[in-house]
Amino acid sequence: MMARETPAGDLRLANLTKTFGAFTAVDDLSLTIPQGSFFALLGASGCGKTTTLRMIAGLEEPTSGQVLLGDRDIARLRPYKRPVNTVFQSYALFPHLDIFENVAFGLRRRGIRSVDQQVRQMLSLVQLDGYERRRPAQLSGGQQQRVALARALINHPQVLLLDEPLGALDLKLRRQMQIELKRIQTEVGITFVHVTHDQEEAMTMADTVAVMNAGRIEQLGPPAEIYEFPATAFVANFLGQSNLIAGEVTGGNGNDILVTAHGGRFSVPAARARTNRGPVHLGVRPEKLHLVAGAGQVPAGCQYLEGTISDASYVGVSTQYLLRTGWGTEVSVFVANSGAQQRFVPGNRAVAYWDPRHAFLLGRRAGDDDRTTPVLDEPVGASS
Amino acid sequence: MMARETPAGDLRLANLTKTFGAFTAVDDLSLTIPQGSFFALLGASGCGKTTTLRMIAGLEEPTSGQVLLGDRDIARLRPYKRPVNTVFQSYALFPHLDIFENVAFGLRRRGIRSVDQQVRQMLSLVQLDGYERRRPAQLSGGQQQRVALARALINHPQVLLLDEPLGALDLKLRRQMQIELKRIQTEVGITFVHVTHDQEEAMTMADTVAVMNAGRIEQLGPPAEIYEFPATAFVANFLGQSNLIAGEVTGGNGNDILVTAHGGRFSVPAARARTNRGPVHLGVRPEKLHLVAGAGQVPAGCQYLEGTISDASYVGVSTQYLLRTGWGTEVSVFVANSGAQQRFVPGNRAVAYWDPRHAFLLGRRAGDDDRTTPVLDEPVGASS
Amino acid sequence: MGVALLVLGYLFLPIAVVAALSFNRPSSRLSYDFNEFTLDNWRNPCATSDMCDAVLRSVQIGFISTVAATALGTLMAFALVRHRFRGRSGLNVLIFLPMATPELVMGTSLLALFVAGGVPLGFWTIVIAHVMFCVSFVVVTVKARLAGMDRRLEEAAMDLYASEWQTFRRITLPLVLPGIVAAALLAFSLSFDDFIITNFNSGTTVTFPMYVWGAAQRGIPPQVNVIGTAMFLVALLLVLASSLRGRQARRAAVTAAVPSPRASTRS
Amino acid sequence: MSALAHVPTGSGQSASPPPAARPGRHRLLPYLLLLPGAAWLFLFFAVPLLQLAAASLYDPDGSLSTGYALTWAFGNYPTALQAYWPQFGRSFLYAGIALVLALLMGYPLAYAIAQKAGRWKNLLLVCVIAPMFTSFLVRTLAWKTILSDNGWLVGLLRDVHLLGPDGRLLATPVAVVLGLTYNFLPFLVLPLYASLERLDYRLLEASSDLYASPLKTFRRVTLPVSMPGLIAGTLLFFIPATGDYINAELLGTPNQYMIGNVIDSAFLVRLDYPQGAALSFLLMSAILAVVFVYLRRAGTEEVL
Amino acid sequence: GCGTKGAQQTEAGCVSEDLSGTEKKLAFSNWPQYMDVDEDNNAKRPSLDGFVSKTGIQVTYTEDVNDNNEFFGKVQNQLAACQSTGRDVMVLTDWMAARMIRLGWLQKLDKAKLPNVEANLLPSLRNRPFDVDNHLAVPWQSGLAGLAYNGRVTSEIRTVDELLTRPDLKGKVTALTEMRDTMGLLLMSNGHNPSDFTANQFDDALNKLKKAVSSGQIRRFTGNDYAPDLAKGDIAACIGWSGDIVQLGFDDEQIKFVVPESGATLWSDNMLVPNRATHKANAEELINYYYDPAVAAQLAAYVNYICPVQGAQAEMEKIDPELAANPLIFPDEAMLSKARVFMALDEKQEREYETKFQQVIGA
Ligand SMILES: Nc1ncnc2c1ncn2[C@@H]1O[C@H](COP(=O)(O)OP(=O)(O)OP(=O)(O)O)[C@@H](O)[C@H]1O
Ligand SMILES: Nc1ncnc2c1ncn2[C@@H]1O[C@H](COP(=O)(O)OP(=O)(O)OP(=O)(O)O)[C@@H](O)[C@H]1O
Ligand SMILES: [Mg+2]
Ligand SMILES: [Mg+2]
Repeated sequence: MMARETPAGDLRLANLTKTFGAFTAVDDLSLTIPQGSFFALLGASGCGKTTTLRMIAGLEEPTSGQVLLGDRDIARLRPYKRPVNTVFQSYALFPHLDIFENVAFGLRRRGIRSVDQQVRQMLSLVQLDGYERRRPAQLSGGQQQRVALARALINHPQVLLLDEPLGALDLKLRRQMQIELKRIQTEVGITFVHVTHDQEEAMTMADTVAVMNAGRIEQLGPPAEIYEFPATAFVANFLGQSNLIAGEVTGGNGNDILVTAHGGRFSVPAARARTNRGPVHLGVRPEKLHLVAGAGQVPAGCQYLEGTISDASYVGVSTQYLLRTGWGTEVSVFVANSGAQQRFVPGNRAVAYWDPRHAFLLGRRAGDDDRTTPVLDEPVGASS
Repeated sequence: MMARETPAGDLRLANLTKTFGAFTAVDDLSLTIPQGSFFALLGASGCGKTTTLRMIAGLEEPTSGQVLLGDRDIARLRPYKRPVNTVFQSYALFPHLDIFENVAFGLRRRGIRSVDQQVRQMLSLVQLDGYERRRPAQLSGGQQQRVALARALINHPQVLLLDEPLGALDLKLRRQMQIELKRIQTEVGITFVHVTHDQEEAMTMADTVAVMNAGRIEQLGPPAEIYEFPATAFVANFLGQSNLIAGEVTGGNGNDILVTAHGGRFSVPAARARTNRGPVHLGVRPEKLHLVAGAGQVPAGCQYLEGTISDASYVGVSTQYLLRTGWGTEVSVFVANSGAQQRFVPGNRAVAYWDPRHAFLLGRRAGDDDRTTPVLDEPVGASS
Repeated sequence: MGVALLVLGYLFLPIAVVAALSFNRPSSRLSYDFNEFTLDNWRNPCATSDMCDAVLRSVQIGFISTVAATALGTLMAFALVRHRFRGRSGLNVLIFLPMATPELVMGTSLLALFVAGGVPLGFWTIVIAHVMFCVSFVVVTVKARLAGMDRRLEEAAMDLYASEWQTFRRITLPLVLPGIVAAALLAFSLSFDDFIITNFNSGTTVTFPMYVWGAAQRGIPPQVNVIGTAMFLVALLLVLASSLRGRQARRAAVTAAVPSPRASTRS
Repeated sequence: MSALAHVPTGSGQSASPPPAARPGRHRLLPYLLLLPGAAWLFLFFAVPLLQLAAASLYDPDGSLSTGYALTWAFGNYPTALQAYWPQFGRSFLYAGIALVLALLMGYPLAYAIAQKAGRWKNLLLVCVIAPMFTSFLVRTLAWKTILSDNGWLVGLLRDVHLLGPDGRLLATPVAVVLGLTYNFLPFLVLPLYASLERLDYRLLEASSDLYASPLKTFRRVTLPVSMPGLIAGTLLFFIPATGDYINAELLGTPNQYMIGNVIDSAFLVRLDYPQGAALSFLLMSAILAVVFVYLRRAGTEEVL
Repeated sequence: GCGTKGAQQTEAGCVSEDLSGTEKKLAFSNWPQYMDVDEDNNAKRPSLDGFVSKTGIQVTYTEDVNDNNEFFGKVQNQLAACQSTGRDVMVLTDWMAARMIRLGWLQKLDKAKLPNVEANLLPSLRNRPFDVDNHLAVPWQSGLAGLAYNGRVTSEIRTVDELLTRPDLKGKVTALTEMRDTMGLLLMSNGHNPSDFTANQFDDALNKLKKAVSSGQIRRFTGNDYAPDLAKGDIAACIGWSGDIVQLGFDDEQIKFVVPESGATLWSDNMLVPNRATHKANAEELINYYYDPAVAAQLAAYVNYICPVQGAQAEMEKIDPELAANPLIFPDEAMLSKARVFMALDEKQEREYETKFQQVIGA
């Protein structure tokens, strides 16, 4: 039925487009996912991630473009002929079958007789031993999601598509499942295409991360690279948070680019600049900012902003501060709760400093102002 | 139909129990949620969170126990008579109605004629302007979830039950929605009961967090309190991560309790100990551990472990290290990527130190060994 | 639920009369009143051998036509719900019309066709006729179920290596089954109970309704009531037995005690 | 009736259009699925019906012994209609009233079976259909016994003065409508059951959570979601009930005769084939017209 | 050619083959419960079994005649096309027999093979207008259509006019859908002769009926189903058939049959051999067998209609003297003199009268 044994080769999407009526869900998407790699797809809600996966699985016919597995164009192959399995975002468990039969489904369809052991093993992997004979309706949300996971994993396909496979699980279980997924992926050499909203998940598990926006890929690369040096303001604020300060390039001295923003003068290494002229955003990640009480405490070679603490919010691992600058915008600062740091309370004056080597420079449309990831006390309303 | 105008008072669950056949999903649950507070319910998948919410909403009849709103026992009130709305984990959008009508449903049922403005406002709040006339099946997963949210929010009930209302949203949108939720909650004074797997969400939004385990509440209190001083090993590892080192209490000197573990001697302030005798777990959170190259660099008054770095994983904001100790277990250490820290690579010898005031002491069943939240390279299998 | 029980009562009312009369020793062949209690009718249910033959024949015809009509109708329903194709509207009229056509008209015109084609009348012409008028009912019933079935489940099956046929067999069919069962029940009752069309196309074959109809001309033998009651009871017992067996099997299989789903939901 | 498939109800996926035809043999698939059934209907229904269509245009002066000539006598139609319009009206009236009654009874029943019956579902389902296994005539005779002038029911109604001392049920429109309701009720219940069985109880929960009383939940959620079944059921009930004549004959009097009785007599007693055929086609087109109006009103985007 | 050909057949145009010589078989279609059945074993039909054992001819007996019109509908296509209906003998009422004779659909019987019929057929059933030579239709049973009433519910009635006008019977009266039976009685009540009447006379009679219908005097027009209603008392009086009333009378002597003073209609059901039946000789043997008085008595004892066989009464004395004395089974001269057979109608008359009649009875 399908050549499961021969390695499939890389998964390539070539100019893949999908429109629903006048609406373009996936827009001329091209990318290559090397065989056996772990590929994470990130993007805002409704940007076309599920649609992309569905086209790879054969459940949605591309409006145009190709899906290639190795050299084979599989875009017109029936779903059951593709060595591809999916963990569906909506689970799509078979309501009339019990959990055991749900998980055994793929094996049975491939004519495998003795599925018992494999199924039990898989159920115990997702920690659902003893639930074999329940119906999906008798499970909690997270349990259902785990069944969906087991049902796809058991088939050891060449490409596994995971559409938020762990979204309904608590952190602890999610970590355990991540470990399992990673283990299976490296052991068996399956190509994973993983949609997730959990950034940490994407960062730790993926070889390559692609950030999608409105049907297109905005940036693609190893997670650390994307995080450390985002290509666009969207990526900078979508993957983690960034403080983007609106400024203008005023010159450069070979290695550094000089930027004026809100009257202050800053510099960024040329290697960390996406542009070297015109209006720019000077970006610094909140965890790269350090808080001290006064400018005097700023180490040499660092640059800084002064302001008033407007909010402090405790999130366990760290405390997130907001520093209101002289020109009214707020800057976000993360301070790890490692026990050693000084505590600030709203109203305190403070200085946030950073090492210029941790800043980055992005092009800016004239008119755009500062951008900071919003925080809890500041309503945002409808603008995205 | 219902007294929406009079304040409802606190929501109290008294000895609430729900069994499905022989299986007890919620086990003698009692708690009080003050009016207008933001209450977060955390717990492992399948521990009974959804079931609890369903009993509050009136969709599941308690096997025994009471649900009181103010002084009124509403446990036997029909769902539509309760001033309670729910954002369902499964969304439960009406497939035959378009988005607009889905959101308008509650208002219309209460006989409100001119819903137009309110609905549009709510849709723009969840960033779905222009989607009014679509059917739920034509939306992405996250968009559907936002409709479910809007559909419940628009009613401004006295109690709003949110069952993972933001689980399918990307981080950025999730933050924005969190802000909205928090704003609505404080403005209107609704009591929120919020189930979430996003710890940061629980920590930042909630006034009170309850950690559920197998149908029972394990610990309940303000988020920082629970995080800093967990009551049980389950909570310590469920909310955030903890390194729990198995040891024995060997004595105490009034203010401090002395513990011997794996040959080392440690101390913990008595105020941070849940027990003062017998087998214990000495707990330290990974972010409270600091890595240095040698014992010489450990500040005075701090305690430390020595070992070998066995894993370093980059997660953007921070890097997570694993330190393999002399006795073979691993300790997790988070180091913020603030740019100032020293980098370690696997194989390096290192010392992890902490301030005893950041440690805590929990009772331990004899026989239990160290516990660390698992990390990616270490398969865990079926044991939970 | 209360209303439902009342309605069931309404449905059973005549059956109760029939059941009572099955224990009747009628005062004369023409009387349809309760006269005297007797078990004779039940002891000797075949008033005449003809009657039992007729019942048997009706059951056979019912089964064959039900299977055939259900199969044909289900296929058509699938095509109509799942595919766009040319000639759809014409086909829909074709499916609709038999229901709107007086039975007499169908009976006579079909007879004319058989006579013109020189087809000998009998068992199989009855089957042909029954399949013909049952198909429409099956199509409409199955379509009602099929409309709005969750396509995602079929997609999931396909994704899990189930070919079109397997998807149909393992997922679609079980999910549409309540509709198909309803349609089959409808078809069987239509076939089993049909008199007019059957009468025209039966040749010298006699089915149970034909027998009853004829018997009614000269007074109904009480055994007809026995057969009526028995058919009713047999149907109930078959279902009861199968559902009890299913329950036992399920019990045996369940290791952990698992209750029935949403046992406690109210409406 | 493809309309049914596109009633904007049912669970989500139905709203999306059917997938585009796949290449190769899959384009043929619908035709393959349709072929056996359509061929059957064509051969054994449409072809004979054509013959009947011709018969409706025969010279009305023909006779059995001399034969009929096809004179395109369209006049047969107005003649027939003029002579028998009261029976036409009565057919639709009775079937309509019976339909309303049947809906009032059948919907709760179908709902209870689909949603409340649990594992007794199949048993109850068969309970609905099993009365049909006792012969039609036997059932109707049983009704005659129940409704008999000297029966307990009439006695009871007379005692509570719902019926005058000389009042009766048998041989009145009431009995005919009752008979129609009874005999076609399963046709309504079964498709309804089939579509209600699929109703996701979570939607009902969501509705009651959003302040809809059971009645409003029914009106706003249950009813629209079960629309395909409701439409199918009403059609399966209404169409045969309109053409029925046996209930009128056995439970009514000549003053209750419906169009079916007339057609019956035209074909069998009076041997006026052109008129019988014309009446049949009038009936069919009237029913189709009513059905299409109904389907449009029911909110289907596409009729046929 | 469009349209249909005439259904009329001629002896020369539609020739039937007789295979009786080689096939000892016979297909016999009759009305239900029109054949004696063994009290103890319902599967046995003594008189028919007697025929089988006597002649060795295997009879396929089918009770598939429920209604003349319906049955006509069933077989007309075949007979019109000169095809076999699969039946060798069928029993139909006289007027239907007349129609079939008119259409040329029946085979002539060989009188030489019917000595019993020649000898024993009741005189009043000989030389009927539609079969003057007695070679196409031989009565199986016959009966009277007259008045019947339930003495528990109403007082005796004697005339048709009483039935149609007496106020205490309002809404409790039924008449027969069989036009010849109902109209025969009405014609006679007007003093006309149903064996020979004019269109005007028919209209007069029909008007009388119409009045009774619109006044609500007549509740329904029925087939046989009036009998249980009469027994129950739902209807008080009706136009009915003698055989039914005899049966009802067995257990309720208050139910009585009345031959109206103006006269009753005499009808008969006849054995007919249709065209293309392939066992005519076997059929003749059967017909002849049933005209043996002993066999006829056996049959009459069960069926209770008027026995058309002379001499059966004497045989009946041996079986059941009470039945032998029943004038509704073995009518006396006085009664038979009041009985009339409805006249044979041609096709046009038949259509015209039926249409008028049907309009009055509602369809
Ligand atoms: N109808 C039912 N029949 C039997 N067991 C059930 C039923 N509904 C839920 N359960 C069981 O009850 C337990 C609690 O379910 P619940 O839905 O409350 O979990 P939860 O805490 O919401 O989990 P999750 O985070 O995965 O959604 C689960 O183990 C589940 O399997
Ligand atoms: N059947 C459809 N008809 C019309 N529009 C559709 C349909 N399915 C999806 N869309 C639209 O296409 C866009 C992409 O949908 P998709 O499901 O791929 O999003 P996604 O990236 O998976 O989002 P999420 O993270 O919320 O699941 C969405 O805006 C959605 O509204
Ligand atoms: Mg998605
Ligand atoms: Mg849940």
